[in-house]
Amino acid sequence: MSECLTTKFNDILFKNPVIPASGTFGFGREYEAFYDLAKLGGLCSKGLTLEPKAGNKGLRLWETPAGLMNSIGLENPGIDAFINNEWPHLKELDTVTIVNVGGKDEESYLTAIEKLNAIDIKLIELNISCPNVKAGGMAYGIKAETAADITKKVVEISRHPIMVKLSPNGEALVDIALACEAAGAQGISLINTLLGMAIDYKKKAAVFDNQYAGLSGPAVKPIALRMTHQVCQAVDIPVMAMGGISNWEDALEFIMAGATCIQVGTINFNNPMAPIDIIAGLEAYCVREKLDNIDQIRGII
Amino acid sequence: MSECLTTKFNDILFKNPVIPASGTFGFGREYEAFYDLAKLGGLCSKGLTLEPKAGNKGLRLWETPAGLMNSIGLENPGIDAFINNEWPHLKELDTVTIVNVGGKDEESYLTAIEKLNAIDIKLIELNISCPNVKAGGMAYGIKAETAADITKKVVEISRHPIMVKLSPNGEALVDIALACEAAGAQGISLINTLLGMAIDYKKKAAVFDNQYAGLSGPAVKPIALRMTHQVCQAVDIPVMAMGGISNWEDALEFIMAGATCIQVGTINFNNPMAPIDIIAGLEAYCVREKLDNIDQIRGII
Amino acid sequence: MAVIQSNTAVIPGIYKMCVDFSGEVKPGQFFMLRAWDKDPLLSRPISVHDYQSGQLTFLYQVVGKGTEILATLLPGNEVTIQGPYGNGFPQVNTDLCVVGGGIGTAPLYYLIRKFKAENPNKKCRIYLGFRDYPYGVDEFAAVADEVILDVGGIITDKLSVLPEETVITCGPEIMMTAVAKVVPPENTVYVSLEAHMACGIGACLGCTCETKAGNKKVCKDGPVFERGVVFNV
Amino acid sequence: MAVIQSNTAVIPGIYKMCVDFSGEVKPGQFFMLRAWDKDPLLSRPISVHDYQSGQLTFLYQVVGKGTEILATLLPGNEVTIQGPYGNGFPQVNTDLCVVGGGIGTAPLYYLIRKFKAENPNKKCRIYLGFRDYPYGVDEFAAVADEVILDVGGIITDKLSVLPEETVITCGPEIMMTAVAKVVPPENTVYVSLEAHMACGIGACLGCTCETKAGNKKVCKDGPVFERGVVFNV
Ligand SMILES: Cc1cc2nc3c(=O)[nH]c(=O)nc-3n(C[C@H](O)[C@H](O)[C@H](O)COP(=O)(O)OP(=O)(O)OC[C@H]3O[C@@H](n4cnc5c(N)ncnc54)[C@H](O)[C@@H]3O)c2cc1C
Ligand SMILES: Cc1cc2nc3c(=O)[nH]c(=O)nc-3n(C[C@H](O)[C@H](O)[C@H](O)COP(=O)(O)OP(=O)(O)OC[C@H]3O[C@@H](n4cnc5c(N)ncnc54)[C@H](O)[C@@H]3O)c2cc1C
Ligand SMILES: Cc1cc2nc3c(=O)[nH]c(=O)nc-3n(C[C@H](O)[C@H](O)[C@H](O)COP(=O)(O)O)c2cc1C
Ligand SMILES: Cc1cc2nc3c(=O)[nH]c(=O)nc-3n(C[C@H](O)[C@H](O)[C@H](O)COP(=O)(O)O)c2cc1C
Ligand code: FES
Ligand code: FES
Repeated sequence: MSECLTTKFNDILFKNPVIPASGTFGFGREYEAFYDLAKLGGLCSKGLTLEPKAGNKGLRLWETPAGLMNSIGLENPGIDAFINNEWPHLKELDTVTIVNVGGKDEESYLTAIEKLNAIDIKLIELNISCPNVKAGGMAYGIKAETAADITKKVVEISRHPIMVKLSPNGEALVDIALACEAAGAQGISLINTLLGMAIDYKKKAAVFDNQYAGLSGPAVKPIALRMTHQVCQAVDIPVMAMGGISNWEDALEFIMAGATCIQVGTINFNNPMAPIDIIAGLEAYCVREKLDNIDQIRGII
Repeated sequence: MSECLTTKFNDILFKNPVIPASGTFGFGREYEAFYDLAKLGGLCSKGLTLEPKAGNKGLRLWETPAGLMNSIGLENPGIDAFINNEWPHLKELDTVTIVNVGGKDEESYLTAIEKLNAIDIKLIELNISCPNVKAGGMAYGIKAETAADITKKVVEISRHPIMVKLSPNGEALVDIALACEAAGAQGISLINTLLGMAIDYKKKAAVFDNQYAGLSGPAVKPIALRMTHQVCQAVDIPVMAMGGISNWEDALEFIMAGATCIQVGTINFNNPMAPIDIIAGLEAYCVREKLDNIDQIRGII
Repeated sequence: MAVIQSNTAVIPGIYKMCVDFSGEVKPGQFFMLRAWDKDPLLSRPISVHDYQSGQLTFLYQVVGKGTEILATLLPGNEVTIQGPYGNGFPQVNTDLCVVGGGIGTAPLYYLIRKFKAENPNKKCRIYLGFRDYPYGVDEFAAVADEVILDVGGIITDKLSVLPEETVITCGPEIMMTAVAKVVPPENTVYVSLEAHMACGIGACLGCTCETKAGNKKVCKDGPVFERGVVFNV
Repeated sequence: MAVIQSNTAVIPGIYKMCVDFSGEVKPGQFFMLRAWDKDPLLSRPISVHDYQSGQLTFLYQVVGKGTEILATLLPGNEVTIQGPYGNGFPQVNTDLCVVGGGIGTAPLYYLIRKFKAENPNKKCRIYLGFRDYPYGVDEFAAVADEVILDVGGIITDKLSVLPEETVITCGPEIMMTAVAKVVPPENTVYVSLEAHMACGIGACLGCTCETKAGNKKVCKDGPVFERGVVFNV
């Protein structure tokens, strides 16, 4: 493996900028049947909350044209179970583990973050943008003041760097990103899923028990790319971008738009090898274009 | 043709709720080669401005997964040319003509609206949501105050009912819809295109001269349906909904979500017969479900 | 990628597809199939209908976009198959009573053929219920000891299970619930569930079902469960 | 929907497809083709390569998703074709000098065949330029009076136009601009433009090109324009 893809996200070194996205990759184990996880730049855990969560009832998935709607509702085993059962495995991997943390109120965020102080992870992704949970979740992420407020408190108590994951559903995204930066965030990631609705006309009812659910996948790529570009133009902290990336060309476009790393979500379901294919594609691109490092084309647009 | 699809939008009678969307149907003439326009509930003109506009330079179209990005930039012959060259033809058609009006500033909106007072159209769609023009356009549509302000002024001087076309790119959509209602709008239409970006990695450049452009088509349907549902729950004036509708099932879902009429946009390019297929599908549905009128399932969700 | 050997309608709307495949495959497992890029976005879970080294057979009903595309494929065309996934049916050491409804009969053929091949002295009966047109009955008759067919009725009206039988059922959820209810508590009953799936491997948590032992993933922990785990009986 | 009669590679990456069609078709017109639902979303404009009642021929280069799908189609498969659209080449009453580059040669064959059939006494010469591998040269030789071939060079270096000739060119924009520049002002020159298209019929304004007479739609007002209208020469 050449060095052309090594990427620094602040002072965290990624061997390449490709990272499976939270909630689409479990804790990595399922994909070990397909490839060696050490090939990845990093991986991002399923969204964790302080307490275990059973997630939402009813149908949880619905396909849309080039998209997927999900209403998982942050089903997860809780921070303690993660630390006890998943972390021992993850910490042995030669790749960067990012832990995605959700919460239902300030206290649950802060306690979860404190617990993570006990282990040596490299980066926390603060999820204030999940549209599928009623309390907390997106509620924090759609207004600049609340986003900044929770960011500030989390940054204060965390010994790990905090990357805030933004919602595409709120008010002026750039303002929120700037507010999080000012509040001490060491990185921004975006986008979480777009709020959508599905109706089953045969049943004359909303598909999801929560009525609305999160849209992801190739369908949202143009929107995610625009938001990535806007935020990269505005902030000085690094950005980890995602939303509909399905091949190396897409990944490259996000990097050209300014993203330091990219995350690969829904397309894992369509092609379990997608992150590996993307890494190979980016590497071949660097060779063809005679780039010493992908950094040379980062943010050129 | 049975009566099961007749629809009242305030006191305007549509023989069915299916209307080709602004900018995807010219002034109708091109589609006369495919079917008799009198079969349509109505049709909506290309966005008109006071003065003729040449539109944007550079590439204007870009395909995305299940979507289309456009940067036409409101190319149009201007209100006068419309009144002289298109209206004489349109007024003879046995269908409702909706005139879509854009502007670059308050004065240009108001003068255009005044000119339309001279002809007997049934409904004006006030476009404050075009993302592809620099001045005016979406600038009005993304904040509740400015949207309400322009609506109020337009309603005051127009002898025709005003339906305000909202942008999906702004702040809390429901607030904007409520503000427009309070300002006197007689209807709401939504959604205009979503702001997206495309990059041509081969050229290491943004695809569009304006960098960002408008995304439409099946990809956006889940977002449009959610917004339609939200706005229909909030306002008392009728809603004309659109965004990714590609078949009668989609149309039915928007009607179940509360839309009085639906508009059919991008899919016209994929299937020029789409509006007719949708009308036939809705009619067959009413027969199968033994509905006297589609109104019986409108807004049931 | 697997090459298609044959793909033909058994009756209108029901197709049998044979593809090249070798490897270990258990009855009750499924594969994720796709023969398209992003429209639809996801692969489709289809059970193993039959298998012998070199030939994997699916039996599927055309119900929407994905299965419509599958039905257009011709011998020589390629289809992407991932799997086998899921736990499959358990090893049964008693006589077997199988209850299948509609396209839910698909995974039962390989189950029975293999059971009888490995346990020639054990009995296997199968109840087959169809709404309108039956299919595959002759094939089942060739491998099972007894076939009880019902068309248009309610299969559980006919069902009587012997004390020494293990019951395995696959079909519409309403049918499986009924089977789970009427079979005496002494018999062991396994049901094969369906769920909308994205990944098929346990990563997305989209196929979760509530069980007495907490949430389970239909794709990875199932699709086969003991009745008491998933139904209130 | 049109049934495909044949669809084969002429050289790697360049395909010729014949489909059932009857109706009036002019050289230089195009059809919108699709053999997919929503991925990609739009139909693809492809010129008429040849036509006789009952058989419409396209010649196309595989460059992306749409043309890739077209290339997989087999005889008997169906393809949706809408058209013919566009103005087509004008009726020419002089001798003809045709300049084609790469896949831009596609619409020129029907043009020349028809021209020579209708004007057996008029001369028609064709310059063919290809970057790497030429194709269709024999076919052009069979209908034109003279074929001047260039592979890997710049076709306008060779080009010399006679005073009595009308010039028609189709190829990469850079080639057409060069042709428009070097041909003496006395000759009439027509160019056939390309543009990204959504509707193909003049409704979306996506294919607009700036001309001296204001904006024109490539799909409806073109794709064929007089050189002075669209190029600064
Ligand atoms: C483990 C498993 C094994 C299966 N084995 C078979 C089999 O052997 N043969 C067979 O014909 N079918 C089988 N199915 C069902 C099959 O996966 C669906 O019919 C198929 O995915 C529908 O795809 P489609 O694109 O044709 O229809 P769609 O357009 O996606 O859907 C059509 C209808 O089917 C419903 N549906 C879609 N996906 C599923 C799903 N995964 N489970 C339940 N309902 C769904 C939709 O809600 C909709 O009402 C199996 C499903 C599972 C989970
Ligand atoms: C009037 C007209 C007639 C044409 N006739 C022929 C023909 O006879 N034979 C033939 O091989 N091609 C022809 N083309 C070009 C053909 O339409 C494109 O190559 C095709 O649409 C590409 O589709 P794709 O999905 O394979 O590629 P995509 O993945 O859509 O694109 C691949 C590359 O081609 C470019 N491209 C896409 N569409 C167009 C377009 N409409 N015009 C120019 N560049 C485009 C893209 O920007 C991209 O760089 C014609 C185009 C027009 C406008
Ligand atoms: C099934 C599913 C589960 C997800 N769960 C989480 C989660 O737990 N936490 C989170 O921050 N984002 C979650 N996401 C959002 C993704 O991480 C990502 O932001 C989004 O899907 C957009 O990227 P994509 O289009 O590549 O999928 C989930 C997405 C999907 C599809
Ligand atoms: C090519 C194109 C041109 C458009 N022009 C206009 C316009 O002039 N005025 C307007 O209000 N909306 C315009 N729109 C937006 C559509 O009317 C519609 O709001 C949008 O495309 C969403 O619907 P759809 O997904 O069905 O296309 C245009 C859309 C497209 C694709
Ligand atoms: S389908 Fe993804 S966890 Fe089961
Ligand atoms: S392609 Fe739509 S106007 Fe030409």
